[in-house]
Amino acid sequence: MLTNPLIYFVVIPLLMLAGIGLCNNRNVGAIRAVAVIGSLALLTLSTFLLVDFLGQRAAGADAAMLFVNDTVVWFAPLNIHLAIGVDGISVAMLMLSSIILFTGTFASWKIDQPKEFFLWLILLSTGVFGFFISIDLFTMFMFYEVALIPMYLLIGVWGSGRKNYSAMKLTLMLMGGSAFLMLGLIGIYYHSAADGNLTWNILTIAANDAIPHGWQNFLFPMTFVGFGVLGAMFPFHTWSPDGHASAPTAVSMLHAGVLMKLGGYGCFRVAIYLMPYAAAELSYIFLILTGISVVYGAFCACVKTDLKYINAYSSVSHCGLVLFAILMLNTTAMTGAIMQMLSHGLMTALFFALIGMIYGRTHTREITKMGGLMKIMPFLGVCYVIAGMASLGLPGLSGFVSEMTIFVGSFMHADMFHRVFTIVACCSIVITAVYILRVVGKLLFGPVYDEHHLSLTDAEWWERLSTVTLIIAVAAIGCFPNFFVDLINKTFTPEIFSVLGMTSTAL
Amino acid sequence: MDVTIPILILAIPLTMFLLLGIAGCKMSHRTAGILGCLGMGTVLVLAYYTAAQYFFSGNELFGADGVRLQHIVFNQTWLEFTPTMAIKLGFLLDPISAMMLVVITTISFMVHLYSMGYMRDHHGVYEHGFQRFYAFLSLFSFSMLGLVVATNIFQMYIFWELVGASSYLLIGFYYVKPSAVSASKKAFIVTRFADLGFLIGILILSYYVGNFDFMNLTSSPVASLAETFSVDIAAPQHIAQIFADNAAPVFMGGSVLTWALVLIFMGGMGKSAMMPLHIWLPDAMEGPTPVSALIHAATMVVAGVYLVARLFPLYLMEDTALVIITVVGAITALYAAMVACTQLDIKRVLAFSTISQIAFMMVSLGVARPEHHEALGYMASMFHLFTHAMFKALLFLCAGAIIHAIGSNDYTDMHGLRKYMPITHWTFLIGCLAIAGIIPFSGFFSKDEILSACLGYDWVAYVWMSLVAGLTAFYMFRLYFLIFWWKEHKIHEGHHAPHDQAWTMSLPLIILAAISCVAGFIPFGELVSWNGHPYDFMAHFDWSVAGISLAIAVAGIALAWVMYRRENALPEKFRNAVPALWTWCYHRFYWDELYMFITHKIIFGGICRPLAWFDRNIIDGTMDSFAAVTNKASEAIRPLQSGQIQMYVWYYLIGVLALAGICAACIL
Amino acid sequence: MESVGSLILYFIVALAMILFSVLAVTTRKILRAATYLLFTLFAAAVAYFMMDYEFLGAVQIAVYAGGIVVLFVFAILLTSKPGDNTERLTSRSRGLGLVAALATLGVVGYALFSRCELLTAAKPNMEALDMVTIGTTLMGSSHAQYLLPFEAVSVLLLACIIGGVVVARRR
Amino acid sequence: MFACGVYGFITRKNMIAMLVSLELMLNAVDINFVVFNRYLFPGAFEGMFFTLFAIAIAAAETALAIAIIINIFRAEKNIDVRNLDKMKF
Repeated sequence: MLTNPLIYFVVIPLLMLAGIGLCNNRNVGAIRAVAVIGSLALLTLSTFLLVDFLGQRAAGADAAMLFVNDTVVWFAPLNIHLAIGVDGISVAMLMLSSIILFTGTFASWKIDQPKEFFLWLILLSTGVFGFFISIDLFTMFMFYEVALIPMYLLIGVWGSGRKNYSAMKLTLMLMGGSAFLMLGLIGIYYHSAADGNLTWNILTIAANDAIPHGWQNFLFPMTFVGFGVLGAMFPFHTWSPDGHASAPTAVSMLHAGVLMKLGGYGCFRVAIYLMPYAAAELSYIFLILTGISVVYGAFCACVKTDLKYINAYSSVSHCGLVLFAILMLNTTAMTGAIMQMLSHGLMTALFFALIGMIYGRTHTREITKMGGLMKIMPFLGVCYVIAGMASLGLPGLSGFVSEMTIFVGSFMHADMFHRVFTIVACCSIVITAVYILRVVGKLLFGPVYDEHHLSLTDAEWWERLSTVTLIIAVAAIGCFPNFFVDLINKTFTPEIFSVLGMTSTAL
Repeated sequence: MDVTIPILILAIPLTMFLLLGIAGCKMSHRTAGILGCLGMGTVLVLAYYTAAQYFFSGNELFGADGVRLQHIVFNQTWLEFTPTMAIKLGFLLDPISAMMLVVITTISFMVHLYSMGYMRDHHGVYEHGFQRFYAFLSLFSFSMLGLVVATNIFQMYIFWELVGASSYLLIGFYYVKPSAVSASKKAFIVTRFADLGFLIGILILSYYVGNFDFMNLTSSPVASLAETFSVDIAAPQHIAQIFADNAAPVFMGGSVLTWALVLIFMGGMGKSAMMPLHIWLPDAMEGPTPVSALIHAATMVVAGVYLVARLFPLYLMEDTALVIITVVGAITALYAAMVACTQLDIKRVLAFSTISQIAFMMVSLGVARPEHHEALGYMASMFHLFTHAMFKALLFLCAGAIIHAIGSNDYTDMHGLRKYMPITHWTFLIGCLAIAGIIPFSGFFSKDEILSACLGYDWVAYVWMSLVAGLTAFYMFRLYFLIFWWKEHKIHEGHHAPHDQAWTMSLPLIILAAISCVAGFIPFGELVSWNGHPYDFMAHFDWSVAGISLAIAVAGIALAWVMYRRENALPEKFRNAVPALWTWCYHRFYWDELYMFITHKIIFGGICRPLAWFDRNIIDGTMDSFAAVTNKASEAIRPLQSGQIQMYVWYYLIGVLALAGICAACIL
Repeated sequence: MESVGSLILYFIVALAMILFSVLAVTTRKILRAATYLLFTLFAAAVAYFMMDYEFLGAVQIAVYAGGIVVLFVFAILLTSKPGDNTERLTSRSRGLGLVAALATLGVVGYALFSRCELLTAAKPNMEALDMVTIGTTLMGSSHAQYLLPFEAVSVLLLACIIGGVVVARRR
Repeated sequence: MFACGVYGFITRKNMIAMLVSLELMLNAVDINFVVFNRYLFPGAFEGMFFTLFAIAIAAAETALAIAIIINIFRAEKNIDVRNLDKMKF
């Protein structure tokens, strides 16, 4: 087990936890050092993983998952394993998570009570990494919960505004989702094999393909809604604006950047991957919901005046697009969905980082109370414009490629209904432009609104490092999309889509 | 063909953008300006070389048997959707892209040079953000070049978006000015809305066709030559057949192909400011004047025309689409010309004139049919695009020079400038003559061809467009007389007299004026035609059409001469004679107000706000009420835990008795 | 068949038990209640003797009558003034209590009387329990012997002593 | 006797009186155990021993309860059970 590189995605955060636990409360330097070294190690690890993964793929390893290890049994009576393995999607997600953890560390350079903060933050990321590497449903669910719980404390303690309310709401709604999810997962477990060898292992379940169609129609909504709550699917999205608005910067980054991806990833990995028949049959219900998310979130963002609310609604819109594309059940749209997850993760993290930095200076997030910040803090202003451009889908930045892949993929769907909905979803690009430019125009451009803001300073080095890293990542996806598409595409090996072949035909 | 030069043509502006954008703040203004000009100058030389190679080298890749072919210099897969469907970034050389290379690099270089003088005040101090300005100009040039050499419709869309963004950045260059900010926002959002149509059109087209390549949509490969294609009617006929076989014959009142083409044209309407999506262009004049010259007169706004021209063979398949283009173009042309007659701001007059002239090109494309003079309209449109780019850029740069000298956009502050700014005066006059269509200036030839094409299609179109041409001559000379004649220039106390500008500004004016004088004699039909077959204008030249159009132009000029040469009461009388018409024209037919109403009252007030309210109160309220219900329920059962032991005994007893009762019931 | 004397004794004991228990819960003087309880416990002890469980009867008298009731008396004397009446019961609470008691009685009675054969069964003969049997049963660890519960009860008693001391200790 | 215990436990407010009622109920149950043991299974001693242990535990429980009552009396000057709702949520 220990020779498998994947396990270190969990081991390193645990070591970081121990390291920070040993640090003195007041020794901020040591705490930061542990956090930076650890997240750097994770970043390096994920890069190595990426290279190694591509190397193995190039060498002809065409199994659905690589680095699979299924030897550790946790609880024999229920056949729960610590099963790990990755495919292209997980690799991409791990890469994303480590980048955001790395930048999030820098974004929370000056946080109060750093020891406790980093302890919870890293516990959260342990859950996230664990979730992405596990292929055992139960283990996956456990890591999922590990990722959710620290959020309550992180928002409740370090948040701002109505933090208690938001933290409670967020946790309860996500827990409500988890309840559905748990039900769905247990249902899957009990139908995981026709011959009685029940298993939690995703690969085995997919290979068995034993879940009866009637049960799929019951379990698919369970799991899809369960994960969909975290993916901010309409009408279960309302935790997101409040939660993000109250959360501290790094938590917003990690939450919107990575945690919401758990939802999309879970929908793909569990709901669609294991129950494709139900997905095909019920897709229209969820298409309507996600289609509404896409447009609705964008419209709501148009009239909000709190920066974080705007961004949270835009996340609703963008994450809605992820789920939307997943439901299209064809390779291109799903590739687009994964790209959108990467892209949205990076750019929304960038947004939240910048909002946090601006808030840290002006102490307000109301766009009506700010103006002309471009002149005062050009660096942050330029970064914000770049983030905005990425969000509204400017070619050369990540938003464009992912959205286009989604639209083209979705429009390939043979069914008229799906194509019409694709057009509806397309409309979001205009609305996105409206609210992004509205914010940029009010916040950054125009005359300086508040004389006091004139004395504010531009970004510090750690803030620059954090934002520039994210921008480079966003631009890398935007400029060289085919690299990522290849990485993801190889995941959709014929076995996965053998089932889907009957449901969707790409021209 | 060697790929180095094409790659350099695209790479140099991009590099300049990154260099000036990232490191610009570290270098001096002067260095940045010179770097920008040098970069663009290099691209100019390379583009001229490429175009010359294409048109005159006689290489069989570019033309065989006198037929000009499309040649793909390189085509790199950028984003693969499916094995057959991929966005590629490539470099397509054909008559129109080669012509556009010349146009873009010429104007762009002129603007780069001109801005060296324009973007500084009278004391020679450079404006704040000078490096940024050059960076954005380079970005724009890059995107525009990428747009015209696109090998597939998606590449075009990519650069289409990029030019939109760089236009946004340049219009909002003076970002402290609220009007500039809102103008840039408006420009971006209106064109974005149009791009939505473009995107949907692309999606529909690609859904049936299966890929995005122009070489598949409009041309077929030449058997003997690699990567070389000839435009012919067979390819679009094949596409039309695919649609006929697979798509529903009628979808909401039109065939699916018509819808796709009209939606794509909608993208063009947005960029080219056709009615009703024209409202952004007059506002876009908030940007620095060189930007207006480059983007909003010469290059970006003709992208819509270019798009239709690029897909022209496909449009030929659907007559309805072409008719729609014609009608939209004709209405826009007249509308913009009427509005231009009443505006005070000289840049706005030029903006509406641009709209009107682009509409000319659109109409010309709309009326082009191969059966009539080998689609004369297509050539005429491209020709007019070329000449218009030159003289409109010239007019804008002149206007910029005047604004720079006077410090105001309003012609009421100008008058009688001919004595003070002779170079500007003469070049402006040349520009006006060219746009009015006076022989031998370039506008005459192109406009005359457009009118011939209209006549060949339908006499209504011809009369209509001739009327617009007359109006064009009138409003341009109205502008000219009001700026340079009318009455003596009044110099305010403490101001020095306006004077001609530095050589960096004058040189571009002179060059462009020279081009405007001679460009009409370029044998354009030899170079550009819809299917590559050379076409001799002179053989088809119709003196009656030319004579009439000349007469109309002269009449327009004469009217302007009478009304505006020196101060008199005629304009006032005219205004009082048709007050309603004048007011409507002056207020641009209240389009802005209509849009304001739609966006603010309907979209924001009628959709966004209710939705946000719905979200906070209904959706969120439901979620909160779950919590509230749980809370209430627990409050309700809380008294059960009273701490009174005897109550617990009661519950216990009741429970036991109930259990006993149930058992008894079961046993019995 | 049992002797008439033992039958009469049985009825006397039973009646006394019922009477005193009723009195114990209805009297308003708390000290009297304790006394009635004492009588009830004695009656129960007599019942054990009648069933030939002499040891149990002895334990009943020693522990209950001797220990617990004394504890009660001490507690009562500590917590209330002599002559202090408890509060008068309201008719409502009395009625409710009666309902509950009767319902319980009904259930228990039903359980008993539904097995009528028990009531008429003769008392089977049984060898007298000698102390050796009781001792080995309590201390043995084989089947049906109770070393472990015995030890558990000892530990419990120890815990009670300590707990009682701790709880009652002055702070 | 058991029913009397129930009645007393429910109606009385004095804790000692309640404790008395509790003892009554316990005794009733004890007697039941013994009687059933004696009449149905004369050869076995389970009922008897159970009663034995019950007596021991009852003794312990009473002792503890009385200690608690005395403590409460000290704190409250009152042993009315209705006053004892301070420890609830």
